[in-house]
Amino acid sequence: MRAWGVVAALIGALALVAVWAPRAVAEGPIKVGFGMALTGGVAGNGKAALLAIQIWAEEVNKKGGLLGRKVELVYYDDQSKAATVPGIYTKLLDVDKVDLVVSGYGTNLIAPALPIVIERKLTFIGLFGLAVNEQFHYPHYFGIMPAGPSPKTDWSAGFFEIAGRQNPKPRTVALVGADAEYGQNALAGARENAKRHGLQVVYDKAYPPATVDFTPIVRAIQATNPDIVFVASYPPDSAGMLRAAHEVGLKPKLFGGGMVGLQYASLQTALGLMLEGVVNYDFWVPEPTLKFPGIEDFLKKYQERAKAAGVDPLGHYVPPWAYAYLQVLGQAVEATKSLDQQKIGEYIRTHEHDTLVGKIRFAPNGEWVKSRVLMVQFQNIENNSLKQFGEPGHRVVIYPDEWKSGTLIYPYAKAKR
Amino acid sequence: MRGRALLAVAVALVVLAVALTRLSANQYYYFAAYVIFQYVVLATAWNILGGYTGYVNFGSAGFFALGAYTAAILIKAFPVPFPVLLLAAGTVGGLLGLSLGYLTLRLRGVFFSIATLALAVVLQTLIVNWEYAGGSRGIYTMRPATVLFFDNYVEFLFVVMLILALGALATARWIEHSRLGRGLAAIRDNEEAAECMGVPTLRLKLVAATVSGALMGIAGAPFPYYVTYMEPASTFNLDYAVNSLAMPMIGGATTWVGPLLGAVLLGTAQQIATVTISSALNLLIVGVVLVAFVILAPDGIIGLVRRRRGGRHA
Amino acid sequence: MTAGILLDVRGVSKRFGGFEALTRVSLQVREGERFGLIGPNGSGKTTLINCVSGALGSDEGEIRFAGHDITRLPAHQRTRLGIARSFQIPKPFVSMTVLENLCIPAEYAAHARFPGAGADVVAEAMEILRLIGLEAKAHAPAAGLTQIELRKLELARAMAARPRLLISDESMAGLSSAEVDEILAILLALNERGIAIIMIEHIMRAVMRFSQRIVVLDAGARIAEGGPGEILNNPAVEKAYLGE
Amino acid sequence: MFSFHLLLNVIVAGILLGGFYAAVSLGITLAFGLLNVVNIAHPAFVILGSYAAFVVNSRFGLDPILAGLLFMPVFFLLGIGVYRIYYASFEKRAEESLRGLVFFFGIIFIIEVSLSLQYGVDYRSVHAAYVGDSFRLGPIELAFRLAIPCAMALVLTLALHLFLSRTFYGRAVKAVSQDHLALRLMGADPVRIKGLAFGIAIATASLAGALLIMIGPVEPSIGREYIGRVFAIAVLGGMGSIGGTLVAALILGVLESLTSTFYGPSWALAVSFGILLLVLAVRPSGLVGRAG
Repeated sequence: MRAWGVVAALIGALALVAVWAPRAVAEGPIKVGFGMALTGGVAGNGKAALLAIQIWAEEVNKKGGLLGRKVELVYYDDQSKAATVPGIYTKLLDVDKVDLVVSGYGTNLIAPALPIVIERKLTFIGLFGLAVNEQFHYPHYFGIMPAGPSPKTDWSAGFFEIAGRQNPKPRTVALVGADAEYGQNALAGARENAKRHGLQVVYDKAYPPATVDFTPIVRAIQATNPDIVFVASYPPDSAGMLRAAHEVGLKPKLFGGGMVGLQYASLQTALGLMLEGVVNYDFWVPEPTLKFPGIEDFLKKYQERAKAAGVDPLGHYVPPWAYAYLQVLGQAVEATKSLDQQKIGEYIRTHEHDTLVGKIRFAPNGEWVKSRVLMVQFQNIENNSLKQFGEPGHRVVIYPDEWKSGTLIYPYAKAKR
Repeated sequence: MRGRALLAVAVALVVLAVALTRLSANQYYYFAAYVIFQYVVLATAWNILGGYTGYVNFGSAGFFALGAYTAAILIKAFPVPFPVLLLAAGTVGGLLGLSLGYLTLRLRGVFFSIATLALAVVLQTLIVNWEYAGGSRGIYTMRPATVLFFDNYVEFLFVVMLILALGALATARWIEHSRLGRGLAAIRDNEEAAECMGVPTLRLKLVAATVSGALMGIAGAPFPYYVTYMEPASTFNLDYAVNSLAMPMIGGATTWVGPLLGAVLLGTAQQIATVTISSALNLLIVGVVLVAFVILAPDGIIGLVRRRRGGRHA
Repeated sequence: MTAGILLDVRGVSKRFGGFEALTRVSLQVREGERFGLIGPNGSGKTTLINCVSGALGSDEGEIRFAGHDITRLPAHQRTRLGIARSFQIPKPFVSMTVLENLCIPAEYAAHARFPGAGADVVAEAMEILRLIGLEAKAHAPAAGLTQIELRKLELARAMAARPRLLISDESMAGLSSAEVDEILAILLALNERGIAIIMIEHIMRAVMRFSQRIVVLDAGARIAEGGPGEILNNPAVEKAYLGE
Repeated sequence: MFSFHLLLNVIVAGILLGGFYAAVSLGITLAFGLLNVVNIAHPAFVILGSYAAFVVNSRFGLDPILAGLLFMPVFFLLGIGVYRIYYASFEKRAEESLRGLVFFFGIIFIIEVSLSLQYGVDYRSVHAAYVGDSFRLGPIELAFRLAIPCAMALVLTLALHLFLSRTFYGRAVKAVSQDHLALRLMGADPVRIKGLAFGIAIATASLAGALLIMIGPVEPSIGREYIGRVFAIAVLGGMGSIGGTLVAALILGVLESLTSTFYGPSWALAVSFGILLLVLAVRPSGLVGRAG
C-alpha cells in the first residue's frame, strides 16, 4: 500500500501542476515560438538556423519591434526527434502563450506540428520541408525552400535540363541515393525527370544510411557505364561517395545533382579538389547574380558569431532561409497590422515578399510559385581553403538561366584535368 | 482486498483524468502525460521479460515501432475503429514476442540480448524496403477530426494511454503475484534449477515474451495519431530501447512499482528538460544516472527504500 | 515384484562433439533403494545424472521411470513424474527466501502431480524445512546462506517436489566431517519415508555407509556393480581409482 | 554488368573493408570472447578514438594513424579504469550479466553525449596527404584511404596474436578465460590480468577510431551502426580467437561488398545482421570456433 501511496502522490502532483498552470499575460512582447533541432541528427542545420533567427530578432528589435512591441523568441530543442514536436508546440501555444509559431528544420520535424497548427487555424511557415503539405492541403502553410510547386521533380529538374542541352545528348543515367526520406523523394523525382528527357536508367539503387564504404556501389555504377550520375545523398555519404568515385576513377559526363552537404563550408574544405567539376544543387551562392539586398550584411553578422555558436562558418545553406522565413512572417504582421492568424495567412498567400533570398511568391499549395533550385558547378577549387568558398567564381551557377553566372565545363572529366 | 483497493484507485484515476479534460483546455499536459504513460507501458512490458524473467531485450524499439506501423498500415488500408488498432498491434507485437521467446531456446544471457538488437535492425530494414508502409520516406496518418465524447483527439489519446498504462500495470502486478510470476522469478534466478524443480521454463518464457511483446506493440498503436508522420529512423529510435530498459533499472526491476516509478521520474525529468535546459545535457544526465544506479543501487529506488527499511519484503 | 524397478536406464550414450561421455550405460534403481554412483573425475557420473534428470538429452538408449518412457521428456515433466535432484554446485533461487525456494517445486511439481492434495504449500514446505533442520532460516534470503545451509536447501528444495527418486549430486563435497554426518543423517531420514535415493559422492566413507547397492563408472562406461563390500574388493574399481 | 575485372575489384574492396572491421572487432573479441566482459560500448570507445585523432590532427596536423597510436596508452589506462569499476561493481558480486550490460549501455550514452556537447553533431574528418589517392596493382585499384587501415589492422591482429601466444601476460590472459586454477598456479592475479587485457582491448579502439575517421567522416552516434556488426564478427570468429576474428571480418567485408555491388546496397546491412542471427541460432560457437 505504501508503494501505491507514492504513486498516487506523483500523479496527484502532476494533476496539480496542470491546474495551476502559469497564465501568460497578453500584452508585452510578441512571442514567436518554435522547436528547433539543437541536438541529434540535424542539429548542425538547426543550430545554424537558430543563430539566423536570433539575428533577425535582434535586428527587428533594434528597429522598434513588430507593431511597436518587442519580439521575444521562445524555443525548445526538439532533439531532431519527431516525437517531441507535438509536446513542444502545445507547450508553446498553451503554456507559453506565444503569438506566432514557425516550424523547426526539415520535413520530419515540420509534419508532426501541422495537425496542432491546423486544429487551431494558425499560419505556419515551414523551413526546408519537402512536400509536407501534400498530405494536409492546409491553405495557411507556406514552405521556405525554393523547391518550387512540385518539389520532388523540381529538385533535380535543373540537373537533367543541363544534361539535355549537351551535344551529343547523354543517353544513360545512373541514379543512387540514401535509403531515407530525402534520398527516396529525390530519387523518385529524378526518375520522372530522366523519363521526361528520354534517358535510359541503367542503375537505380538506394543504400542504407549506415554504409561505411561506397567503393562497391561506385564500382557497380561504373560497370554500367552511365553518361550521367545523379546522387541523392546525405552529408557523410556525399563525402564517401565523392571519395570513392575519385579513387575508382568514375568519370561520367555529369556527376552530382542532389548531394546534401556539399553546401556546407566544413565539408567543402575537407573535400577540396575532389569537388572540382561536380554539378550539384544549391540554394544560394556568393555569385554576382544572387546579390540580394541585405544578404551580405546578414552573412557578415552570421560569420562573426558562427564560431562561438559552433555552426557552419560560412552559412550559405540554411541560415539565409531561416532569416527569410521570419522576415516573411514579420512583414505580414506589419502589413496587416495585426496578429490575426487568418489575416496574416491571407496576406502571405496573396502578396509577393521581398526577402534576403530574393522575391518570394507562394503557390496555392504553399510551395514557391516557381522553383529556384540552382545547379552550380565547382570550379577552380584548391585544397584546404575555406576562404575560396566565400568568394565568387568557385560555385558557378549554371541553371536556371535567370541566375546564370558562368559556363559549364563539360564533360566532367575535362573539369577534373 | 488490496487488489480491489487498487482497482478502485485506478478507476478513480481514469474518472479524474476524464474530468480533467473537461476542466482544462491546456493540451500540453495531455501530450506530456501521454509520453510518460507510454513509457510506463513500455517499461512495464520490458520488465516482464527483463526484470521478472531475466532476459534483457535491447529491441524494445522494434516492438514499439512494429505496433505503430501495424496501426498506421491498418489506418491507411481500412477505416478501422480504434480498439481494432490496439488489438492488431498487440497481436503483431505478441507474435513477434513469441518468436523472441523461441530464441531463448538456444540463446541465453548476452547472446539473447545481441540477437534482440539484430532483430530490431532486421525489422527496420523490412519497413524501409516496404513501399506500402511508406518505406524510408515515411507515412502520414491523419487524426480524425472528431471523436466520441471528447472535444479533442489529443484528450482522447491521453485517456487511452492512461488506461493502457493502468492495464499494463495491472497485468504486471497480476503476474508478479501469481504462480506464473514465481515461476518466472525462478527462471531468472537459475533457469536450470527452475526446470529441474518442475517449472516448464520454455512455456513460461514464451508466455512472458508474448505478453511483453504484445504490451509494447499496444503502446505503439496510438503513436501514428500522436505524431501524424512516422519514418523508420525515428520510430525505431534507440531511445525507446534505452528508456524502456533504464526506467525499470532505475525504479527497481523486481516489482511492478519499479518501472512505474522509473517511468514517472525519468519521463517527467525528460519532459521538463526538453522545455528547459539543453537536452544534450539531459541525455548525459540519463546516462550518468543510469550508470550510477546500476553501480550504487543495483535494485533501483525500490531496493534503496527496502534497504532503508531493513530488508523487509513488501 | 517385491520391490519394483523405479528407474531403468538402458544403453544410454552421450557424445559431446567427438568426445564420448557415456557409452551404452545401463542401470536399475528399485523403489525405496539407497543407490550409490561412483567413479573418478570425468567418468561421466554427472553426465548420466543430467541425462536422467533431463538437463541433457541422450543420443542413444532408453530411460524408463515408474513404467513411463521418459527418454524424450523435458526435465520439468520428469520432475513432475517424481525425479528430483540437487546440484553439485548449489543453485538456489537467490532473490527468494528459503521458504519461497521450496514453494517453486511445491507449486510446480508436487501440486501438478497431486492437484488439490494439501493445498497449503507453505505448511508443507515448513514441514520439510523442519525435517532438514532449516526451519530457523525459513524467512532468510537464500543469498545469505552458508555452504552447509545451501546444501541443505538443495535437498529440501528437491524434497518439496515430493519425489519418488531423489538424486543427490555430491551434496557433501567440501563439508567437514561433522557436516557430512549431518547430511548423511538427513538422506537416511528421507529414505525412511520411502524415497529412493541415488547418491553421487567422492567421500567413500559416506557412500559405503549409505548405499545398499553401488554402480561404478569409468571413462563413460559401467565397470562394476554390487554391494559396498563387493565394490571395495573389486580389482577393476581399484585400478580405475588408482591407475595401474 | 558482370565482369571478372569488376568481381576482382569488388572482392578486394571487401577485403579492405573486412580488414578494417577486424580492427574494430578485435577489442570485442578480447573483452567479450576471452574475458567474458560484454562491452557493448566498444564501438563508442572507437568513436572516442576517432575524435582523439581528429582533435590532434586538426590542431597540430599530426597524421591520424600516428595520433591513434599515440593515444593507445591513454586508452589503455582508461580501459583499466573502466574494468576496475566494472569488477568492483558487478563481477565481484557475480551480477555481471544483466547489470553489466546496462552499465555499458549507460557508457555509450555518456561518451556520445559528451562528444556532441564538446564537438557538436557535425561530421568530422581528418586530413592526410594520402587520403583520396589510389594506386594500382595489376588490374586492381587500391585506395590508400582503405588500404592503409587494412594494413594497420593486419599489423594489429598479428601483434595481438603474438602477444597472446608468445608472452607471459598473453598466456595468462588466455588462461583467465579458461582456467582460474592454472592462472593461480602461474602466480598471477586474475583481476589484474583481466584489467590488463581489458585495457589492451580499449587501446585497440584508439587505433581503430583513427582508421575509422580516415575511411569516412564521423559523428558522435555513428558507433551504434557497428554494435551489431562487431558482435556478429566476434561470434562468427568463434569468441576469443584472434585469427577467427580476422577471418570472420574478411568474410563479412567481402559479403557486404558483393551484396552491395551485385544485388543492391540497401540489403548490405541486413546481410551482416542476418548472418549474426543465423549463427546465433544455429551455431553459437561460431564458424571457426571452439566447440561447446
